[in-house]
Amino acid sequence: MIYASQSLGDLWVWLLERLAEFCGWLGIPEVIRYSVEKGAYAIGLLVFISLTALVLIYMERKVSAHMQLRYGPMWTGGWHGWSQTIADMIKLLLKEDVIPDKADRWVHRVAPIVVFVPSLLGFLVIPFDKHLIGADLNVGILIIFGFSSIAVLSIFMGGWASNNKYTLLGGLRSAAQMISYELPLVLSVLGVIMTVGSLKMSDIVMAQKDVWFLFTPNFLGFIIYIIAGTAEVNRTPFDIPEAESELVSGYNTEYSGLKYGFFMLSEFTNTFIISAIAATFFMGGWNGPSWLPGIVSFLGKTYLIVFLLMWFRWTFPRFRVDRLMDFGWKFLLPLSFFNILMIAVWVLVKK
Amino acid sequence: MTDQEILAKIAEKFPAVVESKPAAGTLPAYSLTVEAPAASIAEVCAWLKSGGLKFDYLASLSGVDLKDKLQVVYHLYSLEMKHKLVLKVNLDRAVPELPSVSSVWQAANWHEREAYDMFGIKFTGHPYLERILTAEGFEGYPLLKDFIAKPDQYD
Amino acid sequence: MTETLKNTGFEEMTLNMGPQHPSTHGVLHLLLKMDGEVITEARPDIGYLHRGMEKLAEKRTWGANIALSDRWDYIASMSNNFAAVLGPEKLMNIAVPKRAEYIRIIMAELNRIASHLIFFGTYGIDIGAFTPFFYAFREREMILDLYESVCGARLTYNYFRIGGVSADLPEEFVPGVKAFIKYFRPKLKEYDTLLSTNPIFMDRTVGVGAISKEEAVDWALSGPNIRASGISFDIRKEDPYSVYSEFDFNIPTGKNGDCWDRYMVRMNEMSESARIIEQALEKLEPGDIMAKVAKVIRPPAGEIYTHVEAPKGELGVYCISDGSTMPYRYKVRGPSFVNLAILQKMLRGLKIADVVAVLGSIDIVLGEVDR
Amino acid sequence: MTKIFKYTWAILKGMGITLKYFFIKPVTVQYPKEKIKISPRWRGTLKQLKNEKGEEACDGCRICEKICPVNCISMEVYKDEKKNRRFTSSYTVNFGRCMFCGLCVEACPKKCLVHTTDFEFCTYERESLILTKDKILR
Repeated sequence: MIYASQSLGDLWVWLLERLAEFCGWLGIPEVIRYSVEKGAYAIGLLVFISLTALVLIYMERKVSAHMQLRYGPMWTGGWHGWSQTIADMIKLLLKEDVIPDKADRWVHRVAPIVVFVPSLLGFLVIPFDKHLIGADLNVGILIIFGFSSIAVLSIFMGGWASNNKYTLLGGLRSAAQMISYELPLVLSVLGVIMTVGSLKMSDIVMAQKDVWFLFTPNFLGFIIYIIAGTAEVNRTPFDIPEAESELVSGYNTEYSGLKYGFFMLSEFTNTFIISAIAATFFMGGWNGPSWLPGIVSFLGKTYLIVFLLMWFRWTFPRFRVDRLMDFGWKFLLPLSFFNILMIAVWVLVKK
Repeated sequence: MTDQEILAKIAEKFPAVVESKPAAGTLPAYSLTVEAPAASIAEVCAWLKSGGLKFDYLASLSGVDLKDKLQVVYHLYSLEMKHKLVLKVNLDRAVPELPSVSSVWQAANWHEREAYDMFGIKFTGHPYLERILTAEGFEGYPLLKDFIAKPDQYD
Repeated sequence: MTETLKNTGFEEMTLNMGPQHPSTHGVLHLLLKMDGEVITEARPDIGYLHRGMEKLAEKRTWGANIALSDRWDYIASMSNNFAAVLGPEKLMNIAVPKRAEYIRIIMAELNRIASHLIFFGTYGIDIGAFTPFFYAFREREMILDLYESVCGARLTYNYFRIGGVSADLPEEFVPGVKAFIKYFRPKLKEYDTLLSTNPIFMDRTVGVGAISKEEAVDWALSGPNIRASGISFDIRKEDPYSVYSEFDFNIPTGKNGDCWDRYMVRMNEMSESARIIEQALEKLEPGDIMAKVAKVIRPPAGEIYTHVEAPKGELGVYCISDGSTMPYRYKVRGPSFVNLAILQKMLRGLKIADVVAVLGSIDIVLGEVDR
Repeated sequence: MTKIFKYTWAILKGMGITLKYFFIKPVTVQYPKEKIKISPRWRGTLKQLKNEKGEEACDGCRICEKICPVNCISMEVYKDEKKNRRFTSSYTVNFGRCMFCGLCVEACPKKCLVHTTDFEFCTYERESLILTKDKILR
């Protein structure tokens, strides 16, 4: 039986058990059972991702609006314009798909897919709840960083293929920025990995059962992670690849319709992934008060980080490209090395 | 420095530069106004800037169409010595040409381009004397009194 | 660097920035030659908003030219009106009543605040901070409401008349302005916290696009741009028009003439303007608002150059009258036009991100550049 | 080191301001639903007044036509011998040209041309911006 106090993860496990029983009863081979199990999870994930993107876009609009003394969308759908993003999605679907005359057509078409798929795959290893994880790999976090570095390629592809000087500059800037901020990002997480001694997501979450890593010496790592993560998803103050006032719209200047939608979607899913990792690594993931379902606690933490990123975005001006590199290489990288050293000492002392 | 002293200093150096008297029936000059010959305007301006008078600030450079002649009017200040001067140059309407002063005051650069654009006054020695405000391929000089505007589709 | 690149066959990239670009403040077209992100040559191309104001003015009566003057620098119309009425008034030797003079000064200074608020907001956007824009516009809206209650328009005021102003202040205006000043002072501090002292903002602006004293004079910059370079040149002090000599105010100046100095000069000017308004409100006494002026204005033949300290700088009007109802020549020396010219020199060697920072800090209005 | 703390403090203070406004009621006016108070001096569309006898007060002096900087007012005038005054047979204002400067209203000697506070006059065709006498005389 399922009780209300039990979490979504337990429900998922219970469902899987029933499925296994059912298959055993019918004599269905293991392969099919396995694919049904994973297929169901994938579909659930897809639905979740699209809902998340919608919610995030709506949230961004509302947060920015209220910080700027506005209301944001208020009319579409009745209550506080809740369906505005849905309407916008439909609009994007129906819009004409323009490919510039001298664009590299094939690359231009592929770029939005290349940007979206890695951000989709990243969701596989995010632990939403106790047993609710697509694949609890023992290299979990590496998968995410591996996929997210593919996004650089796609943004550069988009910038190059559009055959526009602004997009080219945006793509180049993005490549430089994302590669240089990947280092502090990974190094800041390294502190946590050293503390836990495992790359597995579930181990990391379990290690924070009593105290979140946020309240340990890993705090410095958290700050570095948030800064580098903001840069990784190209949000203000690090949004120089898009830099509206300089490069019109950066690498996606020449994109329209569904392809632009993919770029936008991936921006928000990446934001979610970055926030979800922050919640997992530093804020205890689905750990929380016993009366709260794990997924609620996890999503709550994630959205808190998302709000923090939005708060950054609507407060700060933009860095200049060379200062951004300076900041990344000359300040953030040494700081993250120092962080690793500090954590190493701490781990030794604790032992 | 009073107007008379400025005038005396200029007259000492350039006898050809004389005080300009307003035409009969018009108001008296609002500020010290001198007239200079077109050919020597670059030297006069260079001296006005670097000589003892230190007119370092070119406030405005305007072309004027006086029907029988064209005029270029320079409004000068000295930020250091706090005096003003209005310098006028009369030009032949048929061949409106005079040396550019953009090497003396950088500010003259765009002012001269504007005067060229609007009156067709050619400033010899200007680094880039092209039309500045009117559209590419525009014909005629709109601020001349005999310019006739062609009506476009909105008129 | 560039030379070696050229020798090895690399080309410079030409980038057309504008006339359709989010941050060229209208329809400015910048032709940039770039070596990667570094600008090697910049050429501003203007004239997309040219409406032939000077030609139009020759076919309008002196009174109608005030309505036209609203369209020069359309975010500081009161200052334009000021410049447009001073010329004919001096030609006709009209003594403007005291009350009208004070009203004019209140209006012009409120307009300076409004214009600098727009600068503050748009400069934030240029640098990448979107939120200050809305805060600035909230305050500006209050000024516009005050203007609306006086002259019935929010942008093109057409409020000054030759010999006075068009309408007396309504009852709620003076308390409204007092309340606004009281409300506005703390907001300025808030702006400083939000943007002026923000490390990222300072990183973008300090030391960027510095103009030396000599350059500033050579290019005849005016207004906050020349004051940021450390030259205390303000027409309100230098050549006081109207009754500015009666007021006690400081001229904020900068040191280095970089973007941050230009920005700070404007921020400080707002509080100085507030001071002037407070003094003017105290001196405001009941009385006439129009001098006795004939219905048809025919200034005697003659010429005059009058200038006012508009928010952007020295706004000069050189008008020649031939004794008829219309000016013979009406030259407008727009501060934005003159200030913009230095851009071609300043941008050399900067990065493309600095283009918007420098352009924004000069604070141009294309309506005045192109006229 | 102190620099870093100073910077962080400045950044946090800036964030404090945006957070403060996050919880303050927005100042937006939800336009079609609610409207801002418009000053009675608002220079909106033009309106001609009638005199106490109920006939048009305008006697066609053409001052507004002459003073208009953009020539958007045009009228035709005839003289009514019986009443010994002039009337306008047509009075047209082209609001596509009008720039709402208010000079005509100021100049009107009969004070019969006034501004309304109406500011919503958008149409689908340029032609419907040209208002004739029947729409102006109210």
